[in-house]
Amino acid sequence: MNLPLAIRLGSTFQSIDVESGSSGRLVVQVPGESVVPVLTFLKEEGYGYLQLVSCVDWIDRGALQLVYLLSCYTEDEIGGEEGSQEVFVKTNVPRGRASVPSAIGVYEIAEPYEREIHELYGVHFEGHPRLTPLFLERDYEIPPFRKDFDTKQYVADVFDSVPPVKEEG
Amino acid sequence: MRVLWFILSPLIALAVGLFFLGLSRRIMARIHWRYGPPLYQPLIDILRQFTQKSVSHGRLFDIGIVLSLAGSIVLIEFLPFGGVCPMSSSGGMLVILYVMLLMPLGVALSGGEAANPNTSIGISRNLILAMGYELPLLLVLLALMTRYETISIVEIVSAQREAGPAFVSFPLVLSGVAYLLILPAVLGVRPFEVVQAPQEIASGPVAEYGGPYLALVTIQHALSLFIGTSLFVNLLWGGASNPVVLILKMLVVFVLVLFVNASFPRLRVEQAVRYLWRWPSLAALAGLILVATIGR
Amino acid sequence: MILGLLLTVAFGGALLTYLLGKVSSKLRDWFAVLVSLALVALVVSLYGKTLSFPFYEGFLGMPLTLRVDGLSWLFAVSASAIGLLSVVFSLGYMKGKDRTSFYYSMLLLVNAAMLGVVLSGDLLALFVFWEIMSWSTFLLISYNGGPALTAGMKYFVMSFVGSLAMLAGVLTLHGSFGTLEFGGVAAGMSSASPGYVLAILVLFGVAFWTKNAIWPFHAWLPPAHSEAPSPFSAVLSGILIKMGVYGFLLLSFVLVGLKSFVSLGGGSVPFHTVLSVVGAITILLPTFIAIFQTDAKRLLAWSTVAQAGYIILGISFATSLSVAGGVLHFLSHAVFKALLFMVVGAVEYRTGGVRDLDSLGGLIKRMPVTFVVAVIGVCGLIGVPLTNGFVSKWLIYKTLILERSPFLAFAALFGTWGTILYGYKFLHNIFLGQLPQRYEDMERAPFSMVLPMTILSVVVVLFGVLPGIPLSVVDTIGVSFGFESLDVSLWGLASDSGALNTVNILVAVLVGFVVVWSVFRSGARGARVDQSDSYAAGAAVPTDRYQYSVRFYAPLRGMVAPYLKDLVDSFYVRLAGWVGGLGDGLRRVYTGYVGDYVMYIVLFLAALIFIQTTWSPW
Amino acid sequence: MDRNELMKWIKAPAKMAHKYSLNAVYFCTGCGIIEVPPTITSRWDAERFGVVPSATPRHANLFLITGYVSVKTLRAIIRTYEQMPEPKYTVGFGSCTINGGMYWDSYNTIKRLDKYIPIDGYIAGCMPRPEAIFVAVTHLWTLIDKDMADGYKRYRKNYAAYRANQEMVLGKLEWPPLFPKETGTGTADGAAMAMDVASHTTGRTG
Repeated sequence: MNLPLAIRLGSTFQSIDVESGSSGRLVVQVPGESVVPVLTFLKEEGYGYLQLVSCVDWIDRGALQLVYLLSCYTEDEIGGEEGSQEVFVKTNVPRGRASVPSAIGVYEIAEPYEREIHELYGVHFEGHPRLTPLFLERDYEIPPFRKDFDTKQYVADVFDSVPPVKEEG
Repeated sequence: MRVLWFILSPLIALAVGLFFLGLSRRIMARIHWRYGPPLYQPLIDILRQFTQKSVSHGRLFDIGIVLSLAGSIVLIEFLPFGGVCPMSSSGGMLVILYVMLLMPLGVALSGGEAANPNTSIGISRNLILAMGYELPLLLVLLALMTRYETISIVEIVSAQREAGPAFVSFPLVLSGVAYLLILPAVLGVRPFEVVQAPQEIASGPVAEYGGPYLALVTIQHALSLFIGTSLFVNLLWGGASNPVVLILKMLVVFVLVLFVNASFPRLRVEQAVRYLWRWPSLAALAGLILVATIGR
Repeated sequence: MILGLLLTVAFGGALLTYLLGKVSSKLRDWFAVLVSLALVALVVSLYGKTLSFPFYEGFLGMPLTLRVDGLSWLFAVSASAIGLLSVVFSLGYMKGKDRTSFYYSMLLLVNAAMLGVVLSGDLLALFVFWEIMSWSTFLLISYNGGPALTAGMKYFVMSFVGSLAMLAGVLTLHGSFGTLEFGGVAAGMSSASPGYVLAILVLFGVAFWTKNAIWPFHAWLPPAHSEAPSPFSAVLSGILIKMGVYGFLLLSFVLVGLKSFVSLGGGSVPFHTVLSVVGAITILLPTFIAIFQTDAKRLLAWSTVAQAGYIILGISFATSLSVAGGVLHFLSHAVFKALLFMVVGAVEYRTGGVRDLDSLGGLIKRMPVTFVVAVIGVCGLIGVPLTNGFVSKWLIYKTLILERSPFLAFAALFGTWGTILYGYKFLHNIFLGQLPQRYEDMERAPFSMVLPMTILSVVVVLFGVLPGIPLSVVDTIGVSFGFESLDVSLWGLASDSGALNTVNILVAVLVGFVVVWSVFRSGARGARVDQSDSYAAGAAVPTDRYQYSVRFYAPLRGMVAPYLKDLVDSFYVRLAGWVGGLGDGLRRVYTGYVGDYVMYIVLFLAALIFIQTTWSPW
Repeated sequence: MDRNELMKWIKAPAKMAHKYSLNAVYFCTGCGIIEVPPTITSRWDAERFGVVPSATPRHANLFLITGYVSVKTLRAIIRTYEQMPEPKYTVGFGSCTINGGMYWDSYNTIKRLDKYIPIDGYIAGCMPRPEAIFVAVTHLWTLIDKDMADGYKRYRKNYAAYRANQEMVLGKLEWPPLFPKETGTGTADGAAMAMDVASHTTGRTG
């Protein structure tokens, strides 16, 4: 019996709500601690490919939203009537103490994405082998991609304070 | 008169070599459907490189490149230059073969001192490629030396003057074909430009050469173009009675090789050696066997 | 009398060194150097004399005589000179090692045995000294224990087979001619049938080829050289191998005589051409194997096998030029190979026993003198003009080409390019490239090591620039063999079909160098930078990871490696395994029950009776 | 090759040689590099002006900094610039090298490049077309003629200030100073300046 994926998901996990997003995609809202179980469930369902992990800073709601985009390339019908090729898994994390279990156990590919999010958003991923810096050369108190990071002030402090080279003599 | 040639022949060789270099850049540009630099561009490059101040990696780094250029100048003294050969009486073809290995060895020593993997990879490719074209080249030279029963290049040239160029006499036509097939490799031209590949190994052994070092390398490149073509013309096309005819013959051969340069991508080292050890070597071997058995 | 004195000094010195070692190591070291010095002086004083001196009667009723002539003088001088230099070298090398007095006495014993072999006047003395040389070499090869023991055992078994063949040869000669003295044997051999001469040649040849590590019998050399202590492998590779060459020269030109040696074998395939083909194979195969070695001493060992091919090719081609080239190449190879082994010894001494080509590099910054000496040695090995290797190879090539055998010449010439590849790999992986962090503060090689190396490198260049010096000695040897003399001039060969003139080349290279150097110095002069300021695509140079030396000729390896399996060596290993199995099978005969032994005796007696009664072949 | 060109060759051959043989470092620092391939190939052919791409900075005397410079690329640019033999010229493409351009408020790009390495000239345009590059080359010729293209001299003279600025943004550099003598005096105050800024944002050690 291949009940549509949305119903099966709803039945196996309690505190999640599933609705269909644009162009047949499924959007699954998940609480922080049950991200990994949902990902493993979807992986067994055939969504073997994690396209990306990204992060949105909802500063007014005081939350960082992590978005996992999964897709499946097998031919047979997976989800509901026309089969949803992609699934969004979203989870909200408090801005102050942002920490989520790492998805590397399920999808190896998540490693660089999580490193980048850690560097630019300051979200800590438990169980991540190396959360070392990836792009940035310098240290930042407030991770640069957060909305409360004031770039103009930072540029004034760091780059404009560098004196131009005066011509001696 | 001969003493004059001791000084004159390297200078003419340098002039001809630079002319070849400028011509090759011009012809390559024309084939690419663009104007290309003026013919005297290599001269400008050398003058610019001489006045630039670059770094040195140690005394061996300087001595190696100078030794290599001195080796090519000595080699030019051994080559007959249209009717006159400054150093004809001391060793003949064998010394030419051995001094020819002095050039890559000098660059190899100074490149090694530059302590850069690009140079080391370039040098190992240079030696492997040299071993690649050395096999057919040796077979061709041995066929010539056995055919004319001498190890002196001057006698090979004079023997060809009466009996006509070696390229057309029966057993040696195979050796001539083999030598022509490996000439791009001897000159280090495009299909076999694997040693100074700019994209892969930052121009190989010369990656660390700045100002004056680079000038010497450009001069060395010009001289080696001259040596490669003049050796081919002297050995297989009967040399020439006067320098002008020799240079014209060399020009024909060089332009022919340039078209090969323009139409082939760069090979990997093992592909180049696999090619060099297959058809050219078979032709050279057949030529040698024929010469050793029947060709008197 | 001088010969007798020489031998007593040599053998007595070896014994005394061991005893002095008990007293004080300093005294022993200087005594060893003194003895070697005395030997060199004595041998040099014998120049040009041909003496004979029966030094011991009563050995099976035959006198053991010593004899010196042009050929044996050349070998004696080079043996004693290189022996002296290696003793001086091991003063520094052996500091702090155990059993050094045993090492020094063995080294002097090997030196003495070599002099004995070379100066012996008859085949019996030759065989006696040959045996002493063999087992003392075994003791020295297995000096380091562990893998050196198996290498020594492999050497011992192969040279033992050779000695047995030689013993058989000596006995047959004694049986047929009654005397073992060279003159008598030569007289007898000239009247002997070609088949008999061929048999004698093969019998003695097996002994000399195993010692000289010619292609089918070369299996013992690479492990033996790389496991022996470096000063001794300098002697082993430089001189001790060449005792096979001396024996071969003695056999083919003195005993058998030139004319019959050349006309030997079937008309179409004369014996000496077969030998030169074997020589050519010995050049090519080991050269390619040497290219892919990663242990410095093993690379040099394979190169020794290859260079021995040149010598055999030269000698067995049997024209005046080629024999001169072969003997001269023996001399030059002895010099530059001993030099290269000493260089590896110096590097080993300073880096604490490391000789793996993959983990060294950049040592020119810490050991510049050793590098200069190594470059001269490698140039000699390759045969770059103005080194002694070039002169001897030039002679061999010229005669190979002019005597209408271009394929042998091709093998020799192509072998030279292989030599360039492994010669440059040896230099690059040890001395050039990035200096590893751990060798930052390594001091230079000690003076006791640098002195012998500089002397050898001076000899390499001197004989290259003025080849007349060694050529005149080699020419007298050629004349004593019955070849016509070469018109030797101080700086080369002034013969009609292409002369060699090294002074011209020297002048040309020097002038060219001076001109180019002045032009180069006219350009702007840059600052001297260290190895960290090198192009790394905009990044800083990582320490200890910016060196290309592992799998140095990887592209070539893919093409050539399948043909490089050492079939001969694997054959020997299988043979050893088979013999082991045979021995194991025989062991089962001894079951340990007395009853079985009684049964064997009864069966044996029954068989005897049966044969006696029913079948009498006589 | 008219008369006064010939006179120039006779009077100052070295300068002329530097003009007509510009080897450009083939190092894509920013988005402008997309304009360089058409410049050196058939349609526009920079080789007729003597401009040829070279594989290593050691062969080059022209450094084209094409477009914005991120903090990470600055480290490689400084390293490459210091490895080029003197005399060397640098040309900045577009406004990003002048004042940061459209990345003026980005946390990750360098705003005024000539605070860190000397620049001899800028080309306007985001990104300048090949014709603009040729105009720049001819302008560079006139600068060389008038001895105004002296970026490398300025770098040598004020090396202490340049080095201090570089270390202010990039933290400690892994390679020693290019002109140790000049920085002898400079390091003291350079370090002092760096300290107060460092308290605000610590420079990451390389």
